[in-house]
Amino acid sequence: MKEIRLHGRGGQGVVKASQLVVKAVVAGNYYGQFIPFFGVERKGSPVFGYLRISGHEIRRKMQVYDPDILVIMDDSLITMPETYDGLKQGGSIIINTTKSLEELNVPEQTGSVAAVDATGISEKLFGKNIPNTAVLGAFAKVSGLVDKDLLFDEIEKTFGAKNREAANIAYDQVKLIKE
Amino acid sequence: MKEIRLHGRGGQGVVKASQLVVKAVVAGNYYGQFIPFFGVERKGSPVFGYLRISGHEIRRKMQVYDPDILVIMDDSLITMPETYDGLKQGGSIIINTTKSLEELNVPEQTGSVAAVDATGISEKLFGKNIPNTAVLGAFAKVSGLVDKDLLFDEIEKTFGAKNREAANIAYDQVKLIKE
Amino acid sequence: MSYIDVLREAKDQVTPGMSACQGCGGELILRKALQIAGENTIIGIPPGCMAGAGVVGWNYANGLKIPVHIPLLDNSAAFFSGLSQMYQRKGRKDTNIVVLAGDGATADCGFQSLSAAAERGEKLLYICYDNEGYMNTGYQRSSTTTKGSRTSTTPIGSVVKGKTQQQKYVPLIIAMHNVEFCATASPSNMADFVAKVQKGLAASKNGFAYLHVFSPCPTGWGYAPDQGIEVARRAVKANMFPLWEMDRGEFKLNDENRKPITIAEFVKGIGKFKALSDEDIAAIQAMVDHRFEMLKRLAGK
Amino acid sequence: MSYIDVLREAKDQVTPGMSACQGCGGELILRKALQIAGENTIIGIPPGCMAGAGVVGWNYANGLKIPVHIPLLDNSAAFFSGLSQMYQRKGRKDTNIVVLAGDGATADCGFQSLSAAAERGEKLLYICYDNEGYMNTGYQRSSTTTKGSRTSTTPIGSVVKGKTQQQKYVPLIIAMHNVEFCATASPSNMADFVAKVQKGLAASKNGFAYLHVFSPCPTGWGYAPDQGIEVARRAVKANMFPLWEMDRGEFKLNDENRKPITIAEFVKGIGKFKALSDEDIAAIQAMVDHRFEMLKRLAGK
Amino acid sequence: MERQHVTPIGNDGMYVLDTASWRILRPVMDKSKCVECGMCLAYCPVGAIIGSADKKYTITYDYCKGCGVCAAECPRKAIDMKPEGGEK
Amino acid sequence: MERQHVTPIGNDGMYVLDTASWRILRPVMDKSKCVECGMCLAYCPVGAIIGSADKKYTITYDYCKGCGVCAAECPRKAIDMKPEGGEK
Amino acid sequence: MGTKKVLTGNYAAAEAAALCRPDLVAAYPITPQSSVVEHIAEMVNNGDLDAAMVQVESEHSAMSVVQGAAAGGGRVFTATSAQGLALMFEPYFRMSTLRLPMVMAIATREMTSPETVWSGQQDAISVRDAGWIQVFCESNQEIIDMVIQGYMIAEDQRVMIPVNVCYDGFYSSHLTEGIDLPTQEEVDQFLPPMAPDNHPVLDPNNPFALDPMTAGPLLMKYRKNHLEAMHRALDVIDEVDAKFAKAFGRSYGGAIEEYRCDDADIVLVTIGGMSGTGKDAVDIAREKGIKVGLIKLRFIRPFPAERIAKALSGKKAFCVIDRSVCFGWSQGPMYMETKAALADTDSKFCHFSAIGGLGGADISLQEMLDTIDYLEANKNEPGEKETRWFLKD
Amino acid sequence: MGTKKVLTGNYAAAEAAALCRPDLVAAYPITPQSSVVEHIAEMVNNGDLDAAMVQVESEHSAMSVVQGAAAGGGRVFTATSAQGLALMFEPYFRMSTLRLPMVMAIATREMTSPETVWSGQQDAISVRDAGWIQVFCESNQEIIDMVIQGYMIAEDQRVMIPVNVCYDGFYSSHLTEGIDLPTQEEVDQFLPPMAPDNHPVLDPNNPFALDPMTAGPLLMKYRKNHLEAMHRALDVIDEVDAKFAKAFGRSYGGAIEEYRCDDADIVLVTIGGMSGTGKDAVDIAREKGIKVGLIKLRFIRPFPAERIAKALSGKKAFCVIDRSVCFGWSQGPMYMETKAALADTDSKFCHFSAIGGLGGADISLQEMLDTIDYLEANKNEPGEKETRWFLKD
Ligand SMILES: Cc1ncc(C[n+]2csc(CCOP(=O)(O)OP(=O)(O)O)c2C)c(N)n1
Ligand SMILES: Cc1ncc(C[n+]2csc(CCOP(=O)(O)OP(=O)(O)O)c2C)c(N)n1
Ligand code: SF4
Ligand code: SF4
Ligand code: SF4
Ligand code: SF4
Ligand code: SF4
Ligand code: SF4
Ligand SMILES: [Mg+2]
Ligand SMILES: [Mg+2]
Repeated sequence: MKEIRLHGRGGQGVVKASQLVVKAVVAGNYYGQFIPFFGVERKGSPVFGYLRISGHEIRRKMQVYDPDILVIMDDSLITMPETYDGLKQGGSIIINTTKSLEELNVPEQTGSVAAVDATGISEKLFGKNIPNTAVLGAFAKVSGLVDKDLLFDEIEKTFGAKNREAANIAYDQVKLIKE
Repeated sequence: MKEIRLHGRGGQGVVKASQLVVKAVVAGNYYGQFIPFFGVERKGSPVFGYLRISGHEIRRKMQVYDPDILVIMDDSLITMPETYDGLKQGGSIIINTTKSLEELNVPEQTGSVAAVDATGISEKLFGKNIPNTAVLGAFAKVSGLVDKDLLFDEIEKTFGAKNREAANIAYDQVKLIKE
Repeated sequence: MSYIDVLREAKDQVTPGMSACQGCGGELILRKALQIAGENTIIGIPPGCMAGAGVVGWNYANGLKIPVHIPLLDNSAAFFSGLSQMYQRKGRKDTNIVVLAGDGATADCGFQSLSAAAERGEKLLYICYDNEGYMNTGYQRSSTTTKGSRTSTTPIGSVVKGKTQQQKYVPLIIAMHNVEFCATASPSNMADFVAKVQKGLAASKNGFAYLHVFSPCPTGWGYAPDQGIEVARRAVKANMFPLWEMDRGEFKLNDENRKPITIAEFVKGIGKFKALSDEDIAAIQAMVDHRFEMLKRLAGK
Repeated sequence: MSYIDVLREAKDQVTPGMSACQGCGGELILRKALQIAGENTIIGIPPGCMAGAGVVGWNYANGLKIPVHIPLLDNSAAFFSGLSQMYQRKGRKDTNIVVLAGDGATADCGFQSLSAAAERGEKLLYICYDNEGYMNTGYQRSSTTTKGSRTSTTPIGSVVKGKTQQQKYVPLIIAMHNVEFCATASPSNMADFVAKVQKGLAASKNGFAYLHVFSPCPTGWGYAPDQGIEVARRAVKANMFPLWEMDRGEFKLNDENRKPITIAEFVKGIGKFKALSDEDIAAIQAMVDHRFEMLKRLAGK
Repeated sequence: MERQHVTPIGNDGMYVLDTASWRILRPVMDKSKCVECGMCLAYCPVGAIIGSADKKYTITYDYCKGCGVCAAECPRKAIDMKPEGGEK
Repeated sequence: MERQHVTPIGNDGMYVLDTASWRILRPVMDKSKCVECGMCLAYCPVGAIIGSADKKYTITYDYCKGCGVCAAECPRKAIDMKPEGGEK
Repeated sequence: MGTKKVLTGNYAAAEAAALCRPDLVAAYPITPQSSVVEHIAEMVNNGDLDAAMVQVESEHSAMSVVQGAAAGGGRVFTATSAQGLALMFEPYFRMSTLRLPMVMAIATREMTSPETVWSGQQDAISVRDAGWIQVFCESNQEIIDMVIQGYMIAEDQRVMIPVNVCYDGFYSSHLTEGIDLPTQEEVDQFLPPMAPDNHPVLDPNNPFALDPMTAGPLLMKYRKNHLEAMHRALDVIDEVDAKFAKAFGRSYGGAIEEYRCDDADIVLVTIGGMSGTGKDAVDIAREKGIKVGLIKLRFIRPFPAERIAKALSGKKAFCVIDRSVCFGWSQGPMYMETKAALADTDSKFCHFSAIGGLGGADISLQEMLDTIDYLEANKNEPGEKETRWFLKD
Repeated sequence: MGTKKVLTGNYAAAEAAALCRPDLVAAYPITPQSSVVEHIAEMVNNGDLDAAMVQVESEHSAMSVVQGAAAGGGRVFTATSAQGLALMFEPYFRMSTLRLPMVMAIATREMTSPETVWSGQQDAISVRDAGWIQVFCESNQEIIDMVIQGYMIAEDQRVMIPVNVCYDGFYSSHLTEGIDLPTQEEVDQFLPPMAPDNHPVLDPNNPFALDPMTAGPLLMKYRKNHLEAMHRALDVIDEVDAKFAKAFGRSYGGAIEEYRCDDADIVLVTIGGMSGTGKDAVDIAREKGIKVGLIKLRFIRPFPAERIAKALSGKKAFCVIDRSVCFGWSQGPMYMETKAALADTDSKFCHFSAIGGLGGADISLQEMLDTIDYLEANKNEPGEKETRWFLKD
């Protein structure tokens, strides 16, 4: 079982994105689970979510304490201590950013860091910052936990072809800035 | 301890009368208890109540099943089987009536029957049928369970002098039609 | 058919012997309303004098001849919304769904439920018999109780004498709810009452219909049982209880009452008003005048 | 002092950074009302966007500078009745007791509590910010939602399109409650708004005061955040939200609006109205015209 | 299992109070004064006054509570409230 | 025992959200067009516009959410919404 | 010494509440409670009681109005029954969890359906898990004394939990008997005015947010505090009982009362007004040579588990008589909880639940005696026996 | 076989309710339940569900509207949480005691105060003595299956009691996972339409008075019937579970589920979503050689006392983990009731209450593991240990 924690802000589509991953995972006959964590659900407030992907039934209904992967949809969140908290030794980070590795100030135990300018992609394609589908594209490429086509199909079903494009672009653009 | 059941109809003042007895009994340093029994509290509906008088603390909070005394404020109630029900062997009945003993059809086990025309007294004095204080007068005389003066003081305090008069008249007029 | 013909011919749906007091206005309203509604009716009567007087019945002794339920004091309109919806769904839209509730159930404890059912436009006729108090529990104050009235929760004390607020005027409040039909009625004006029950039942097939009926109560108010109709008549004449209706938004005064009697005349001989001060009477008069003026304006007069 | 002077000089009582959306009408209403009420104020904000946006605060992080409590969704008026009574009793009658509640807390879940407090004449100012829906829980329908609106419980489906009922018009309903002061206000008409908050606060020293404020919501309604004041202005101009007040029984139209714009003009560009049919628009127009006519009559015009 | 919470409707098992016994005064109609207007029927709270098809009105005494409303409301004063005697 | 259910008031421990970070567009006032009518102050939902005693109006950016209401409502079009740059 | 008076249970509650000098009373009429409100209204309108009286439109508002007044620093009172208690459940729960002290009288009544207005303890019992302290009274004297003690317990800084003073509808609320009514001076001496800073009071002079959003970990601490305060209340109850005894010469034994238990083999456990009948039954059975005692449950929240276990330890048999049911257990609720209190006992009891007196039905001496006989006959056969229903036919 | 879908717990509840072909749905939005109502509204407005949808102004009316519709012969549904459940308490109590069958989903939430909108089971638990059947679900699949089973249980003539299908707010209501959604045909085959004369229906064609005033002795019989029906429901629950297994290939073990209990020395007792975490903990501890099992309480009304006693018999130690508190017991409510279920057991357990996950707090695997370790370490020391609070700091 892989445990993933997602970070974003209200309005960036963390929940929808995670649900798409679960759909794709289930479509691929794996097991997936997503639990959003609510402080306030209001625009701009930090939002967390816990995503689990496994070959076996996922029984635990609890928060993720030591994520294997962090997905960060908004790099302004990295100043909050919660954001990097608990990352597993050698765990990976997938982040929507244009910052350099240095600026990201990732924790010691970090294994790999993959960066994608999802905001840029989103603003280019949609004229606003809804980076979630682009981040999913990066996630599909880097994590290897979900079948790309299944996930992109789900994206298209829910958000339309343009978002598939966003995911595709991110899939191609995402870069490992630390390995 | 003596147990008394009172019968009347909504509007005839069964509850108030019984409370006066308790007051008089307590003023005489005895113990008294009254529990009204409610079906509907509406005018004309049958009303019951349970009165206990004792030299000792009365602890039981329950209905009276085998009354020592029945007080009946309205002789139209005698056709209801409940009215005479459970009277103790040799128990007494105090009833507001002008009927003959025969017409009253009292149960076998009855010891004594005291009759008073409380309705008549009430209608004469007040122009309406509120027989309760007159019945109390008869009760004071016949039962011997409450000090006449204390009871009549309570009547006067609550209902005024005219009602004391009603009680007094009844005290004088009540007749044992069965001994 | 004249209203007398209606009342003579239609069957009484209520037990012949119920325990409402002699001369009870509520009993009159109940019997007449149900005569008009007839057999194809389901009625709800929440806790209150009419339910308490045996109409909803006792286990194994029922006081009505038509289906009846005693909802909670606070949910009549909601419960019967659900029931009405089921009758719409069953395609039995001809069945009358009627609530007959006291002012306590209507204006106080069940007011939110009522307001919401009115807003949703539920298809039912809600009749409030307003005896201005919680009679069934021993005449406590309700929000419709007239200022200065003696009730058992607003007794005439040495410091405070009776109710301190003016009455809440529910019919006009409900009329502001976009309902199909809303009207006041008084048993003293029986032709008008019969017509309004009929209109209300008809309107309830299209939406929410509300009828607010003056319901004199000899026991609580303290007047002789034979005077109930007269008391009601005086209430109408004094504009204490003006008669009007609102049909899909159009207000109409049923009686312009060009020569109203005064509140002082209205309250005479009614026990609950016996401690009214002159200021109380003036205050009620002012409220009544103001309200009538408002009604006239609404009716475009 | 002109209203601008008032707003410029009075201290903001709210946290500078609260999480209401960009351009939220509720935030504007909250800040301005509390600026006017000032420091000697206790405020209740029941569950809803304003409470949810951090104003009532978090444990150990409070969003206001004056004492605040978040009552239940359904008991604001009752809770603050009790509090007001205590302040009367303490002889601190100068303290402003204010409730600021959404339309859900006001017109729906807390309506009975509100109606009863109005009836009792409790000394407080109750302000409803009406964004026509339960925004805090995700924009579900409320009874004040305009007919045809898209909400998350009245979605635009293939069979049913949006809300099926007309809105419940709470201010006029409350005005029928014998209250001291009752008025509508819109943030687009800020001078009027400021004056009414001031009048409402003053009236709350003598009895119940109620202010119903149009509260545009870009997030729920679907319009650009900078358009809120313009939307509110159009609502006033279309008589969708007429401005009036009632002071101890006397109605006054604050703006006779001799050249109203149409509902069709009002709804343009507002997302929640995008599925309105022509019939819907006509129905709203008819309701609005009728209501305005009624208000004019009440104001003696 | 017996059906709960339900009381059948109909004359069988109907709740009927003997309200005639409440009566202290008895309404007596003077047919000669009566103009058959039906007001007494309209206002009797108990429904104790019945009208025949030819609009003759009759007081029935089985449940009449003796409130006196009919007498008070009769425009012709055709109804008198008389103390209840032995008759019924 | 620590007092429960209570959060102190005051700048200490106040709940403050960095709403400036929401801003995508930034209101910029052109003083030369401004007639000091105060409308922007009256309509800013955030209270981000302050007025001095001599009625000069200034936009403060610490919490301005960038909604654009001030720009839309300025009768002189003296406020422009410009994309947020690096400056703050 | 107070004054001898003859009062109903409801008047007793009203008089006692008045003696505690409440700032505000808000209540809504309901049978069998109504005369509590009525009598208070009478005292207020006659100037005998200086309190604000708010005539609300429902019990939901009754509890909300007193909540607001308490949050404004007031000592408050209300009373209700059955449907009214159910209708106020939401603010009722909040009152206790806000830790605002007050006393509310409950003239207990059966819950509808079936439609009823009569006695039964289902109302108070069904809401026992909403955070209030609940005490059940046997006599009108106890009602008076517990209303007065109730304020002292509720307002104790170690407790700060509101108190329900429960008594049987009709069988107590409408029962008239003689009582000793403390004088105002006596009560003033016993019960100090509420300290101004007793709990958080909404006030611009000392501004704060009352009950803002609270995250789980902190909320859990509040709950733990609440449970601990409930537990501490067991001691406070005893203390107050002792203080009261000193001031008024009457005491009740704290959370439970034991009657002739010392040498008993078998025990009746009762609650509320039936306890008096039970004591009479015990005396009668004792005369027949049956070694029976009685435990009267007085406080059921906090549940005096240790004291019950101790009182029953070494006994052979017991029966708990409930005037309510525990849905889903085929038993009475106090019986079920009594069993929970005995988890670690070494005794092997014969035991069973008895249920009686619902919806106004009587609990008679005869039923008590029959139950004692049955206990006596089976006392040496440990294990749970079938639930006994006091049905009349 | 149904269709594979990925749904939140709330959508699962809504989809399942729709499959049961309700005549009427009335509900009021509240976090975390709102998306149940929203999704149903969506289905209705899109013509996918032929049901009346009544947009009420409060939960009190929600329960009242469905009550009226049920009294009109309809199959009805609603859903709520916390404050909403509290507000509807009066008609809620009446629904069960009127014996009108229905299913209501509860996305459980902590009760205010402290002010909260997050998870916790206090809401449903605090009203467990109001006559409803209550089942708690672990997974979204179980939510679907129990809504469907719920109607069958509720409408069974031997039962006729409405059913609460409870699941954890957020931790289930907002949890997304894959489920198998039965098709309409499958559900139609499994669950027949409600028989027209299933319960008393207000109808002029067959007039009667519904729920007239009922005197005590008769009322007591009704209550006894209710308790007996609750007891019978234990069998019906098993039957329906078996039928469901046959139709859909999934079964849950009836009122409780036992997990690796057979040879266990120590047992965790859990309820709701935490059970899955508990099972993971059991597996981990088993690998360390600890003989631990788990009992998942599924139905808590009726309380499966016999089955619990049997499942625990012979064990050495157990801990019941509650996501709510029992005020006045310093313990969790299911722990308290479990003790009551063990009144006549011969075993001497080491046992204690654990309380966690209030107000949105997490119940973590680590806490489960620590609890198992503690049980294991103390299993040979019988008696009640101190309540364990899963506090974070
Ligand atoms: C929630 C609730 N509170 C209180 C009651 C008690 N109660 C029963 S009837 C009634 C008064 C009803 O007054 P109204 O509706 O005016 O009818 P009336 O008795 O005057 O005919 C009250 C308060 C109740 N049944 N339910
Ligand atoms: C009894 C109860 N039911 C439901 C809720 C959930 N709830 C919280 S806020 C809210 C909506 C409030 O709407 P409104 O008052 O209009 O405020 P807005 O969010 O629109 O500002 C609801 C339904 C609640 N808190 N209490
Ligand atoms: S108390 Fe009044 S309303 Fe009630 S039955 Fe008697 S007369 Fe009618
Ligand atoms: S949802 Fe609407 S009302 Fe709520 S904070 Fe956002 S803009 Fe304001
Ligand atoms: S009211 Fe008089 S005149 Fe008219 S029908 Fe009756 S008795 Fe005859
Ligand atoms: S006296 Fe009253 S009850 Fe009798 S007939 Fe006349 S109106 Fe009817
Ligand atoms: S609204 Fe425009 S003109 Fe007026 S003060 Fe502001 S910037 Fe100046
Ligand atoms: S953009 Fe919006 S928040 Fe910023 S100053 Fe202008 S009105 Fe205020
Ligand atoms: Mg009334
Ligand atoms: Mg709103």
